[in-house]
Amino acid sequence: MIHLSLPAALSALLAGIGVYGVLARRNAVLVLVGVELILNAANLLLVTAGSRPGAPLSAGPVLTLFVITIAAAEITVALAIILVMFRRTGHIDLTAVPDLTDDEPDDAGDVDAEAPRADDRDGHPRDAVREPAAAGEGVG
Amino acid sequence: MALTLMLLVPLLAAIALIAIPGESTVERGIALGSTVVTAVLAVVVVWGRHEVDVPWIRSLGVRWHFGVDGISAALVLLTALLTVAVVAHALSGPIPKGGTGSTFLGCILLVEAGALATFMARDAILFFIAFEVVLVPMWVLVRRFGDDHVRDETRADAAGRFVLFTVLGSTLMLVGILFLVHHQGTSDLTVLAERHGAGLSRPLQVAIAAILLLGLGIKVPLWPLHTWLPSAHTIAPTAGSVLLAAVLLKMGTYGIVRLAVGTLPAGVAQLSPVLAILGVVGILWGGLACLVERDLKRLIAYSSVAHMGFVALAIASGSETGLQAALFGNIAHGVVAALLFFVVGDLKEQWGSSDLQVARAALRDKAPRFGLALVVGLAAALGLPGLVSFWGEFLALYAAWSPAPDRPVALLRVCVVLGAVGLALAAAYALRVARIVWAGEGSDAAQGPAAEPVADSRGARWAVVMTLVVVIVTLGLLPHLLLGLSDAATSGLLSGLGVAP
Amino acid sequence: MSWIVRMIVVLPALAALVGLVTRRQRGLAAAVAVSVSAYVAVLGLIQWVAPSRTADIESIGSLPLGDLSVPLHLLSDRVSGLVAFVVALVVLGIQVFTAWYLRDDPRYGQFAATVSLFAAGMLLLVQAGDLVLMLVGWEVMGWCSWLLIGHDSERAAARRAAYKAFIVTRVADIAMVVGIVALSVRARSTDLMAVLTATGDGTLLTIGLVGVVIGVAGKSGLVPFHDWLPDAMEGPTPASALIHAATMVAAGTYVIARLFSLYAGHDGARTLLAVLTAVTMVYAALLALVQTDLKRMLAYSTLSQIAIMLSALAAAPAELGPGAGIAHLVGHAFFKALLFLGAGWLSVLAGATAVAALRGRLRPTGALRWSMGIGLAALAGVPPLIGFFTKDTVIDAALEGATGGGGFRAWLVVVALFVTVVLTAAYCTRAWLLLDSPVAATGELPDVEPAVVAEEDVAVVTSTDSADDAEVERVHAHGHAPITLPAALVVSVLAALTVVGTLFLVSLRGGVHVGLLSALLSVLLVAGAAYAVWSLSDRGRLDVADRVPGRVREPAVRGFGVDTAYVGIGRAVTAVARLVVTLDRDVVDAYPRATAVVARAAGRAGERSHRAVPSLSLLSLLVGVVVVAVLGVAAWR
Amino acid sequence: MKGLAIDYTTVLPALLPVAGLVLVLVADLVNPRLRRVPYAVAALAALGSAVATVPGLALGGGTTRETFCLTGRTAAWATAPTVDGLPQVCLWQADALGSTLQLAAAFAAFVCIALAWPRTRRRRPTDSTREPVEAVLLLAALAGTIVVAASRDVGTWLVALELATLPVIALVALSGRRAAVAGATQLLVTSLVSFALLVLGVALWFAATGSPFLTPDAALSSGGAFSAASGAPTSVVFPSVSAGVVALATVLVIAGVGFKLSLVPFHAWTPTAYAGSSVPIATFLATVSKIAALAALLVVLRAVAALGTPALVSIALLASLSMTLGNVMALRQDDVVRLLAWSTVAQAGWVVLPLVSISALGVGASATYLLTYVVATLVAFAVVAVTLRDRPGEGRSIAAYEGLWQRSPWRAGALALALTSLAGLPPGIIGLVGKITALRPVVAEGWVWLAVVAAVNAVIGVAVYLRWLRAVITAPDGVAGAAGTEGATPAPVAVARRRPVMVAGLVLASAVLVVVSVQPDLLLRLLG
Amino acid sequence: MTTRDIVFTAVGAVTALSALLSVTTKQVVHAALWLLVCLGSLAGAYLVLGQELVGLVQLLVYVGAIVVLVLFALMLTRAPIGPHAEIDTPWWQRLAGALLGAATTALLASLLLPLFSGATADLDTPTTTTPQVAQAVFGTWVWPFELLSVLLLVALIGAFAVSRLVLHRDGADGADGARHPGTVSSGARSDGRG
Repeated sequence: MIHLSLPAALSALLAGIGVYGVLARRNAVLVLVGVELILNAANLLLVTAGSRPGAPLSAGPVLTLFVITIAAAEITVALAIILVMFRRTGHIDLTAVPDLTDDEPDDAGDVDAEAPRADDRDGHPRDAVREPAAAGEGVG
Repeated sequence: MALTLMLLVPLLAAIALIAIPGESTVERGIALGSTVVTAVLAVVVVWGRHEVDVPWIRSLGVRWHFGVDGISAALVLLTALLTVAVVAHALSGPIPKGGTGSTFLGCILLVEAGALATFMARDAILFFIAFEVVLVPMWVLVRRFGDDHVRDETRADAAGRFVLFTVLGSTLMLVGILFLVHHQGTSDLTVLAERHGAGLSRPLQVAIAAILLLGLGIKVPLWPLHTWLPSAHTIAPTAGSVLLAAVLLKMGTYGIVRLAVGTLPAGVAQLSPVLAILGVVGILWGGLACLVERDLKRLIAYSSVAHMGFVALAIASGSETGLQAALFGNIAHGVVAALLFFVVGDLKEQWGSSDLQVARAALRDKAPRFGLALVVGLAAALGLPGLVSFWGEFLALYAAWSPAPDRPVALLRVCVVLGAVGLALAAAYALRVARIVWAGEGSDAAQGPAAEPVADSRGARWAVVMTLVVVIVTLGLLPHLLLGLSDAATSGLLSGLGVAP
Repeated sequence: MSWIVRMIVVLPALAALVGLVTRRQRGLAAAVAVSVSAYVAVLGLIQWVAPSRTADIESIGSLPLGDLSVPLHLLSDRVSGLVAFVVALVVLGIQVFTAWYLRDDPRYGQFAATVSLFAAGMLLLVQAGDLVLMLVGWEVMGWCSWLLIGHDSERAAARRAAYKAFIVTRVADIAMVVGIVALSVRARSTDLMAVLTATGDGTLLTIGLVGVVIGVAGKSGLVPFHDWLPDAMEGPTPASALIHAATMVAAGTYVIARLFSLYAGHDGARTLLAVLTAVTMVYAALLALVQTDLKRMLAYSTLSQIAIMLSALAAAPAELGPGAGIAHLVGHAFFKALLFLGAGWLSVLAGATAVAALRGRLRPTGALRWSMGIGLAALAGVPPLIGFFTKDTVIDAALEGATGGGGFRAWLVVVALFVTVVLTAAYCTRAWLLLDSPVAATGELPDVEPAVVAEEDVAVVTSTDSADDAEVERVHAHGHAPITLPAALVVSVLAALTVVGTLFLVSLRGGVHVGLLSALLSVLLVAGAAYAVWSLSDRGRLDVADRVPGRVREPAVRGFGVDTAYVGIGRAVTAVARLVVTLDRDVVDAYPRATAVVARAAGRAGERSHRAVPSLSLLSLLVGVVVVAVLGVAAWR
Repeated sequence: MKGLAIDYTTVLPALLPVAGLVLVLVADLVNPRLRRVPYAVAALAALGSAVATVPGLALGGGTTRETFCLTGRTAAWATAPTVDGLPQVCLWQADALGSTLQLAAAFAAFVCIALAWPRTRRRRPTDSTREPVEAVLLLAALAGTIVVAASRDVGTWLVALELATLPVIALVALSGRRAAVAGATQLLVTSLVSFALLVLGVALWFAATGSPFLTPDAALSSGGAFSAASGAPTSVVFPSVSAGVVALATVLVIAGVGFKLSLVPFHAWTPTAYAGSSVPIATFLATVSKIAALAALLVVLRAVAALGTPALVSIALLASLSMTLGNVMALRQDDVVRLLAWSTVAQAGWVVLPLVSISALGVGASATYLLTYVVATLVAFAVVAVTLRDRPGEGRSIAAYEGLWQRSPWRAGALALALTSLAGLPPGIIGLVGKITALRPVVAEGWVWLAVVAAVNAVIGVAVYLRWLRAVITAPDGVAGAAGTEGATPAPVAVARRRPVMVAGLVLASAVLVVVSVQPDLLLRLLG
Repeated sequence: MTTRDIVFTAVGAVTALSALLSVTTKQVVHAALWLLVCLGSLAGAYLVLGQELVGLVQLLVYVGAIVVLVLFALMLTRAPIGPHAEIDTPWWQRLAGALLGAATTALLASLLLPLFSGATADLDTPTTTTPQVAQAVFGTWVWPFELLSVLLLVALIGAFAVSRLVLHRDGADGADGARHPGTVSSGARSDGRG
């Protein structure tokens, strides 16, 4: 016998704390902490609702398990990206204004050597603009 | 069949022209040939009152439903025939700078196709779609082929204004249409007209009519919504100006008659004071602006505002005479504005600008053909009896003086008096133009190239202009040619008996 | 019979069209113009002699306009026959005369065609059995007057005069149009018969009749619309003759005569008409007395005479009908055409129209001298010339009206008429003395003020005295082509008609109706006035007008600054127009521009707030979620 | 599994991408140097998936293709999962609408794969990871999208939605540019928080309805109808005061999915991520992701619709905000990808606009609008991709499109059609029809102010797209003559030779756009 | 108030408190550790609620895997050990966070408490036992479960590819970037080098 309003209240509390955590942290990893708190609030709610009598299909615990697994998957990708961010910018500060200048002349970074020459044949006077790319290619 | 062909011929020709850029005789042949064929088909369609009705977008209940009735017959003819004139005119001179000739002609044809579809659409949503068709080609005409003497931003402004104002109007109109269609359960214009507002409460009618009038009022253009017109007219190439004035503006008034008057009688009646006041303000406003406007094309644009004011006044009267006057005034303004824009466009081509303050040689003796056409056009613009505009304007005043029973008589009568003042203003500005351009006021001060007389109108252009002059005089002398077309339809529309074909 | 009526209207119009096409071939153009007007004159004669008395001659068929009936009928009766004939006759004369007068003018073809169109307009008005057709004719005449007055469009004064004439009349036409609309609404028809027989709605009737009076006042040059008429002398003399003699300015008389049965029952409109005409006839006669230019003097005399015609309609008793007005219209047509054509002839001979330059130039001209004499005498009302009869018919009608209960209105007219008789006789005598007196004066021509026109300005700076200058230029430009026989014949025939034209009016009901007493009185007045002038002018050696103090005369010659008043009104309208343009640009157009500005500013602000800062995007996300959640839950419940 | 009847042909649209994914992995294991094979497999899988959805398109109203059903038979099984008193519930229910969305997703994914098609020239042999990984991630996201459109239970729904989201984040990051990392980061944190909220919403739904199914019956049970209807002793008895909780759940779901739809204020990642990633990935984000989001949203809203047709102020607010901000911002962009990104924001507003009436009409209209948007956006992005290959380095600026009409009329024509479709102007009839469709439910529900806001936004939208279109039809200064005469003919040939697959993708997308523009019913009728 | 209520209250208090600390602490690593406590005690809460399986999975996956990952990440990104003001956002953002967090709690509580008021779960005869859950997972929920496996697979592949990308890029940035400071394209080129 347990009163279900207790876990419900805890769930609400955790969600609120999670929201605060998301907004209070500039460290990307710590933002994840807030996200995890919200997820856990949801999980708790699922479990709570699922432990009411007559809940069908064991949905509460099953969904909780799903969510936990999804969270694991998420965290994996998230941490990989945070690492990329750190390598690329040297910080993981979410309040920093990112440098959006194009560091590549082309999308997808797979310009090959024949494209510029093909364009030359077309006679478009783009040589001046293309110069750096060609230089980069030469170096590479 | 003829009807479908009539829509498809200009459409396909336009697509062909736009897809294959070039300026060879083939493209010219396609353009002229297709317009002529379309015009012939238009005559056939109007004569036989053709109709086509097949399902199109079933899920929206939109049918591919086109037909001609008394209200649209004259407009269909006007559009089809005028496009022939426009194309002939365009082909007999240099294509405006900005792109290939085939694109230019293709856009003209697209406008024609859209306008014809608009005038013939018998389904409210189809009407809206057709209404929108003309926008992009006309935008291209203004944006790309517009006056190349002005800065690019000016062209962008004019073209943007045109398209944005119109889109606002048409989207509002769409909202109105959807309201109407939702509440009536059908988008068939014939059925809607037959319902005659049955089943719609008065406030609802007023609301829908207000949205529709607001939306269409931009296109007409009604008074405070007109500011897109002068710049678009000024910048557009001759073909664009002509189509804009003679065809596109008509879509607004036609829309009001078609969508609002027959289907929402109570709503339109309630709003008729507003319509009348805006119409009269437009008459005076346009007339006054013309008195001091420096640019000739702008001036004609403002005069369009004034003339469409009469049409609005006539519609506001709500009587059959008023509706007849409105439809007649529509056509009249179309023909007259077309003539004026042709003439002024040709002059501008030679002058390099249409600024009235530049002293130039008089047209009267040096270029008598231009002179004649201009004078006839101006005479028509001031509503000279015997020319086509007179009937629309006089009848509009008559109709507004004795409006339908549910209209505010006193207010409308005040409007009539002010509208009549507008006639005097029209005389003042028309003669002002004649005095400067035709009679050569201030021409003594002309220097340099401006003092050289312009080369007179020749060849196909002269034929185009003369044809319009003949039409103006003929319709002025024999107005029942037009009035007879729309007679049965207007009475049907007003009584809710359905629009007789 | 009805085809004659239709032909009377259509033929001149066709002639105009053909004339326009053939304007390069002078001979052809002249032949067409003259022959068609001759033919129309014959048709007019037939109609007059044998009128069909119908009012439902189909023209182009009735217009389908719902509840408004617009049958567009023509009518034919004795009055229309008479007036049509007279008009056609005068037009014929003018066409013949023009063929000589504008022989060297490169725009002769256009001029002749325009005259034909003008005639078509007038004849349409005369034959119209429908208010709309009347309006059509009325406006067509106005338009043609613009073309004719502005014939010499190289000259700024001509351009200005043409503009002024059209605009002033058009302003008055505002009332005309409203009036016609009101009358048609009252009758639910524009058919003349329906309008005349319609009953009910007195307000509409008042609006209609007053509107028409104001419209007529514009075209007929009643005060305060009168000032365009003297300026219209800028047109070539035949144009002046046409406008003044039988057509445009007199058309108002005809229109009101057609509506006379309505006016007869409406005291208010008639009082307005009476006041306007009384003021105009006296005022114009006074100004005519002091004019320094022959044509301008004739123009003022026209104003005065037109007012006399209209005053007949204002004062005549209902049972007498409009005959007196029509009669004077006919009489005036003859002698005024005669006078104008004579003046044109004289100006060619003398090379000027300024009175000072014309002094004594009439004496050696033989037939012209006689013709001018007859014309002036007729104008003055010397028996037995037509002017005497028609004017006295008017006086008699007015007297009858006054004694028959016309009250203030009629008495005002009577008094004004007698004053006008005196003044008319005086200025005619003065003119004759100046033209015919042997003393050759060598007066300096007045300086011509250069016309300065700002293109965008409706108002034009005045230049009063350039009419004579125009003729001088014309004469110098074209050389002294000796008058051709037909042209001279025209003048002579008109002179003859002035003598015997009274016979025309016999058949007209109320046409010639001279009371013995009033006739005697007017003859005495004429004689007295003539004598007075003769003696005051020292038997023609002096210009009697010179006795008028300069500070009065100078402004009088210039029409007492009415032109300035017009210009002022024009300026005011222009100012309003400028205001409108400013408002259009800065207020009405402000919304779209402001929208663009706001959109751009919002875009800038948005750009600043979207710097891809993840933390801020989280903030906006969560704010959004909470707001949306609260809203959603609140709205749901 | 005895209780669950699994019809593999029905789930084929989802299985094929997964199978393709596995195949790619296996192929990569066998030969890590393959570059085109993964893409070929992915393209085939996408195509197959598209074909597999076709039988579902013809379904009439109410009927579905379903599997993983919990039938009455399963209830008889002793420990089997039971849903007492409920009608049959299936974990996969694809009706005409769902199938259409699936088809659209598969088609869009196919075009994206075509656009991302690798170059002829091999790079260094060591660089082998990227193509297989991209192919795997694309297929996974596609699979997620397809599943979510057919899901009817919160479990599948959540997993599928995440499956549609997570790979995309990785895809964005994979392009490796500085901007891409910024975009991926922003996308990541937004998506994580959104997903957490989504889970919270789902939990609330479960708490309120007691049902893990997103069905109308479940929604009704929140009002207590559940227990009343069944009356069985084993039936779940919950407090009946849970409509508010359902409301909150719905709103949270809207917010959570709104992030994927780029609704303001959940949109901030959009321009960064689009601009950072490669064009094919941006295309994927703009099309397949949106389909997934809307499909997910519609699953929930259709369930909620049973509670009546509640007009949601929140949706109205989000829609008007999105339209306005998206358009206003797009008006300022000189980078076409950013412009398209902001246009996506605006279009997302239009997509959810009809949902202010949560009714069959609104749902259908929303899906229709989404499809019109997807088709048009695909073409626009495809043109950008092709142009970018032509003119690397500057193909992203509007200025690069000046004179396109002369250089390459067909491509310009396709772009013009796409832009006019997005603007809702003829000749892009389909866009116009989409606008009509979207406005219809709004008007039907009497949302006048919203309709007026939409009308105003239609105007700004036109301004946005015409800005680009202007460049397309304008000859660049000074080269008008040269480009018109010389450049016009050789260019398209060269283009076609160099990258046939990419062009094929463009042609395919354009063909679809043209066809549905001529006959909009093809697209609209699918929605029943 | 039953025993379970009391136990739950205690565990819940720990959970809430540690959650609060994990979002407020100034030390990065402490935050992760407090999260550990929080998630662990939440597992306890699941146990109290009678969901043993969930509780154990929570311990296994969250505490065992996720938090460790977080810690690794903190270390890889050279998180400073010790109090660091820089880990928090500006005050106004934190204020907004606090307000929004409070609002969230209030909103949820206001809806959930009435929903669950008086509702009890009789945990002595549990409705969902572990075998039941297992059967449900592999019976009813097999479809999402299989999808979940795909998700995990894809997430791993994605994370692997993304992090691999980093390692290459890092070297490239160091080398090419130094040689061509003005040539941004060099970094792009380099990702082609396996």
